[in-house]
Amino acid sequence: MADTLDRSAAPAANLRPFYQRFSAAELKEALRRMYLIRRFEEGAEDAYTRGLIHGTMHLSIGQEASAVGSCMDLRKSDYITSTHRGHGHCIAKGADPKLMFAEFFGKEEGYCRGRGGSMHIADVEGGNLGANGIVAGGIPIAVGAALAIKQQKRDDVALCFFGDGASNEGAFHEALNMAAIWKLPVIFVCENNKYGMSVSTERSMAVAHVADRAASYNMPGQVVDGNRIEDVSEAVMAATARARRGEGPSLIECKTYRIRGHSKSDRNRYRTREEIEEWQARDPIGHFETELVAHGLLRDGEIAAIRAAAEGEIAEAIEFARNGTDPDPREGTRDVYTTLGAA
Amino acid sequence: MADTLDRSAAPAANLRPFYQRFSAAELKEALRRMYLIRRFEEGAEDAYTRGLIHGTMHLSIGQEASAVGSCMDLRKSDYITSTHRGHGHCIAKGADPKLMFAEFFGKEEGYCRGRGGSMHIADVEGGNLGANGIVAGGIPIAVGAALAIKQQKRDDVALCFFGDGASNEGAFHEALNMAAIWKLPVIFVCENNKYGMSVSTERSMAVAHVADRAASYNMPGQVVDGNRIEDVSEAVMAATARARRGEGPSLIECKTYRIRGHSKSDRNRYRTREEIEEWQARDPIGHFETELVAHGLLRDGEIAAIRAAAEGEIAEAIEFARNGTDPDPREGTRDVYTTLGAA
Amino acid sequence: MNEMVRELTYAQAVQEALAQAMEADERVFLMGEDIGVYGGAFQVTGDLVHRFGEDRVMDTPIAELGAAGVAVGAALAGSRPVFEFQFSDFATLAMEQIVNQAAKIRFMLGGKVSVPLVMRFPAGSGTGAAAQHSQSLEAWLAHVPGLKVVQPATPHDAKGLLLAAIDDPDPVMVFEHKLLYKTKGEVPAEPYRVPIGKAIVRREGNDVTIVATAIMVHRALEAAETLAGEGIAAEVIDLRTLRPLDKGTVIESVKKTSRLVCVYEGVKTLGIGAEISAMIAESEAFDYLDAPIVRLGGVESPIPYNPVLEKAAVPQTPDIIADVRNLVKGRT
Amino acid sequence: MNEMVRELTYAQAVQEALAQAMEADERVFLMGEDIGVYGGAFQVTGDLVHRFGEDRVMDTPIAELGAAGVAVGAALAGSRPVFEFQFSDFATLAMEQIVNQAAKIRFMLGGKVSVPLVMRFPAGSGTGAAAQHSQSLEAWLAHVPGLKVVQPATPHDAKGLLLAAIDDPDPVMVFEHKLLYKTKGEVPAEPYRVPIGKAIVRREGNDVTIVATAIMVHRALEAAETLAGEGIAAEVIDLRTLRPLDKGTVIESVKKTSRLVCVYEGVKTLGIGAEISAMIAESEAFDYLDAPIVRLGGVESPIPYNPVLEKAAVPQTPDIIADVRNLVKGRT
Ligand SMILES: Cc1ncc(C[n+]2csc(CCOP(=O)(O)OP(=O)(O)O)c2C)c(N)n1
Ligand SMILES: Cc1ncc(C[n+]2csc(CCOP(=O)(O)OP(=O)(O)O)c2C)c(N)n1
Ligand SMILES: [Mg+2]
Ligand SMILES: [Mg+2]
Repeated sequence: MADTLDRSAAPAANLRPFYQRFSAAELKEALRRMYLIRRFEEGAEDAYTRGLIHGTMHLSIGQEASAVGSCMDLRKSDYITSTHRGHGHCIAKGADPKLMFAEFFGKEEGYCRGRGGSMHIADVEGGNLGANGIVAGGIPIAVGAALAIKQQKRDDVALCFFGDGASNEGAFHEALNMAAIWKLPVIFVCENNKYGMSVSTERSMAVAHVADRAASYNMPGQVVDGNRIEDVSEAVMAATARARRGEGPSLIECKTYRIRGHSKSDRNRYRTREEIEEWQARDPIGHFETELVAHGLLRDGEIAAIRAAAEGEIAEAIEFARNGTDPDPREGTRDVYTTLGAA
Repeated sequence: MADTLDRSAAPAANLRPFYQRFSAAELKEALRRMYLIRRFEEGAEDAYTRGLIHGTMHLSIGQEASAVGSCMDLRKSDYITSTHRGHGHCIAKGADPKLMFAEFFGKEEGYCRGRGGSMHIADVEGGNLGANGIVAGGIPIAVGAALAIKQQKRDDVALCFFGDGASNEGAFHEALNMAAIWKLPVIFVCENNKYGMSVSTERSMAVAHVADRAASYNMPGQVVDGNRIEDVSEAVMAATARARRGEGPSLIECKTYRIRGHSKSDRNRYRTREEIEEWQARDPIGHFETELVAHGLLRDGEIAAIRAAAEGEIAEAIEFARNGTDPDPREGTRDVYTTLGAA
Repeated sequence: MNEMVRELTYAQAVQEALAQAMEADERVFLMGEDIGVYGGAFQVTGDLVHRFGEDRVMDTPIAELGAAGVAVGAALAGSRPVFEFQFSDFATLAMEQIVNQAAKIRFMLGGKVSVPLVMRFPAGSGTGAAAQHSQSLEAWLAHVPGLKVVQPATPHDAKGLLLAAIDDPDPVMVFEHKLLYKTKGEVPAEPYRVPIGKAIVRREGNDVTIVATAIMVHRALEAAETLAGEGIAAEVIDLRTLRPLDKGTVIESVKKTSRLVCVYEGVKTLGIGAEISAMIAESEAFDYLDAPIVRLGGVESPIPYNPVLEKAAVPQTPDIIADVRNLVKGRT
Repeated sequence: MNEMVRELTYAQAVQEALAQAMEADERVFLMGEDIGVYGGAFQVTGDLVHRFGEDRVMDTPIAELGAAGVAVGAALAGSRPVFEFQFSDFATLAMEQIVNQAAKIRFMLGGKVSVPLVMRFPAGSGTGAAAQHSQSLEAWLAHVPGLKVVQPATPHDAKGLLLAAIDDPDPVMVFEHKLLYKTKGEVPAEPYRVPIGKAIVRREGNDVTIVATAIMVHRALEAAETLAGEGIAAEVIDLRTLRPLDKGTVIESVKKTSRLVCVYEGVKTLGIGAEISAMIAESEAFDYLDAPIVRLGGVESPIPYNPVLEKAAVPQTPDIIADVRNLVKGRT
């Protein structure tokens, strides 16, 4: 999104790179997107609870900083690959919540014309190659996109979101190894929210940090506070620059937390209320607001306005989606193939 | 094999653990097995070249020290899992070359009644759960055997052989992670012979040592000279002791070299004659003989005798195999299932 | 049978089989993702972890290939793993261990070992989980010698086939339909076995044979009920085991009815109905056929998210009624 | 056609197609294990790395799942990968990416993207490489909507179908039989396409239709020659594409001959012959059938190592002759 925003504000000295790199307008846009994600998830949850949406969904409330922070420095022509918990990534990369909600509602106007739903939302035009229902399924795909970038001599990058649980899949290992040996422009962003469904990282891996595994591929591995957008963004900026210079991949681990259950069937038996509350107190949106206010970039009144705008946009998106067009049942098998005459 | 041999020789002071742990008889038996492997491979090669054996085979000439060194401290009730390049492992674990050759010749007397051939030789009675045609296929199986050992409260171990190339497979990553989190009694022995078929480790991975990857699982990782049996054996002894104490898995990387081509179709285009000769000069058998002589454990004349005995045993094994029983063609689908009445 | 019989859901029946097997044999243990405190994605393992402990109800990392291999290795070394895939779709990650290892080790080793491994696959569409969480891949595994494949349609069979699978010395793949988990039926309290390899006639009739699997058994029975009102007597066979196939039961029925409709949820092309049809077309029943053999399978498409499209993608009761009616009335 | 036509081996024909596709379109590149300096396990890529460089003839690490995913990602991002599995058996490691991703992405994304990916699978038995290196798994992939599956039997088709596959915007799976690599046939020098989805009648006859795939086409032709001497005129159809199936060609032939034998190397149960048989049994050709439909497929067992057992595990020419003779003479 960076390239579409106001860059006029001169970088102030002594500021950390995050505040040098982004203008006030860009920073406010980032905050707006975090709100948009939060409201999007709440709206989705509400629609689901009221039976308006079927299937399942995985909400990213509490993880807004890693999504937005990771995408702030990306161009439209850069790719991301996303996960089952992908709404935030999609919005962070610039998608239109209207078309996202239309997808949830299974409408023709949706990003996938109602065929994909929550777990497959993609915005290919905007550089989002798609959420993925298969844990770690998107990791090798991101590496492949990076390979294509290199083959086409572009200076774009592919940024790959995945969870802590995904880092135990073989695909993680194979993909990071290939990215490393071929020095591909890919940034691996692990959103470590402490659990893969019900299994904590303590129980699913023997190391403290997913980033420790970067060493197996001779790749820089860095742990950041995933609830602090400035920390996430700076790590990604460095990794992106490295990737664009042709120096290869990086692994960034964002320590964060999912506030909601894994999906709608979760009874939260594997964690304590205290733990959830502790993390709620470290809300990434609240943190960013405090930062912006402290830097004199945001006045108190503006917060309410940004928040209200996000709420309005989501309400509108839901309305748009509800009024969308239902697919024609006779068209179920359209688009299985590109060329006609096939099975 | 250790538990079947003479232990009477008292451990001499100031000797490295290898010479303290094993008696002269045991050490000579180890040398004998190395010769047996060498001659076995040469005999197999010869039989193949003369058209007596069909299919393909992967010879381990030059890798005898890692095979024998790894198995010297194992009991019969300990398991190994092996690879496509598994003849050496099989002999090292105590298999009978007659039944191995019978398998190559596709005979009923063979370890697999002629159904498996070179890539599937197993000696389940002797604790060898089998070679494997799938690269890295045996790694999770070894972890599973170790899990069963733990469940059954035995103090056995599972030792898992695999190659450098196999360490790039997802199965390696997944299996080592599970072994680590469950603290299973398994020893991962990587025989790094510099190539996975034609692809050098420099081209297939970005780290110098497969052992470096142990860190991803918080597991000890150690590099040893795989052509020095005493180095291999000591590392495995330590890992085995650790495993029997319930302290979990270890990864040992044996740096070695395969002198022959990958399989019979290899034209050696990916390496130089010089490289091969360099490694031939570091022959593991020659090295062990020199060691044994230097330690006064072997007289010059004995070498020739051990060698001749190995040659005799292999010649006999081939003869045995050639005279074996051909399977009845009508019995092809026997043993697909254990219970009758099945498909 | 004079044992105690209660109504249980299909999921409860599976859970009861797991519990009874673990009680009876300490070698039996469960592995899978989130089968412990979470109770399983479909709450099949439920509270078993509290009864049997974490060592016998093992949560694995998200690593299907490796975990399947661990199960194979444990089975070879004397344990009796029962492995849960969270969704059958994730079997795609473990085909190496299932097909190259579990199915073939006994044969490759000349019969010197067995691989007593059970795998459970929650399968099928209808939950709105879209293309990667709704597949019916049982035909793949039924194509593989060395595996046995069962697909229970009722709580009774869910328990009895699973207990038979756990007893079995060979790898048995159990396909459970997600939409059936909450359906209820009578289940004896005592442990019992439903034999692997035996189909069952769920309803008798003389006009047409419907061979169905899993949830399609219920839709076929519903259809048969309606058709009976139109004077068409359909015989409904619940296949129950896909490998080895109970050819005799199907052949006998077709010899009686002269007409065959196969109903299954998997993709029509090369789904289990292809095998049933071909098996009949090459059998002695061929001479008895009065009409083409009809297959009603899943459409040739991934499962769509939109609920209307999703439903249209697999056979529903009215589709069965229409096809059977056409077959019986349309021609003779 | 008046182009230059030479004798090439099947492997050379594949190689020529790869070279011509890479020459014509710089987006095309090859990925696989040991396809570079080694030239491929079956020497199919041969010296291409010297002609096109390591960036376009890429050796991958031994990591089938990840590498397949890399190919999918590259295809999504505008490149044209042609992926070689070293043995088709190793597809078991990559089914996730092939089936959940490559086959479904276009559909799941509502038709907004295509996945122009080609995968090549050296398949089949006969090389003494035993159970994990000899499988014929093409029926699995033919069961998957979103994939196209071809299986060329001649050098001519190996080149033409591969070029058509590389042109195709959708994922195309190409099964090549290992025993065919060294067989020779006429191949035009210019690039040409053999259409995906079209079977071909290799020999005409009125008494029986033999539908065969891959190496079985040659065995069927041999059998037909012998049978001709006995007065049985067999029509031999080379299926060439397994998905989408060319139903018309097979139906027309069966309507003419009234008898059908399907010959294929994959395991008989749920192999491609099951689909051919079921397709005919539900088609208008049913009414023309004078005899049961015979399937001659691989035995219900893994492929054994012993060469005599190995040969006995898949159909050989005498088996075809015997089955056809029985069918035609045994009954009417
Ligand atoms: C291959 C595969 N295995 C299992 C699942 C079921 N599943 C969906 S999300 C999930 C947990 C993923 O954990 P993590 O990667 O940490 O992501 P998070 O949900 O925490 O964002 C699981 C087990 C799946 N979708 N795909
Ligand atoms: C899954 C799988 N991929 C590829 C192959 C083909 N193959 C057999 S051995 C081999 C090389 C293995 O390299 P490494 O693990 O280093 O063992 P080495 O041959 O050097 O002993 C390859 C690629 C295979 N058998 N299995
Ligand atoms: Mg997580
Ligand atoms: Mg190697």
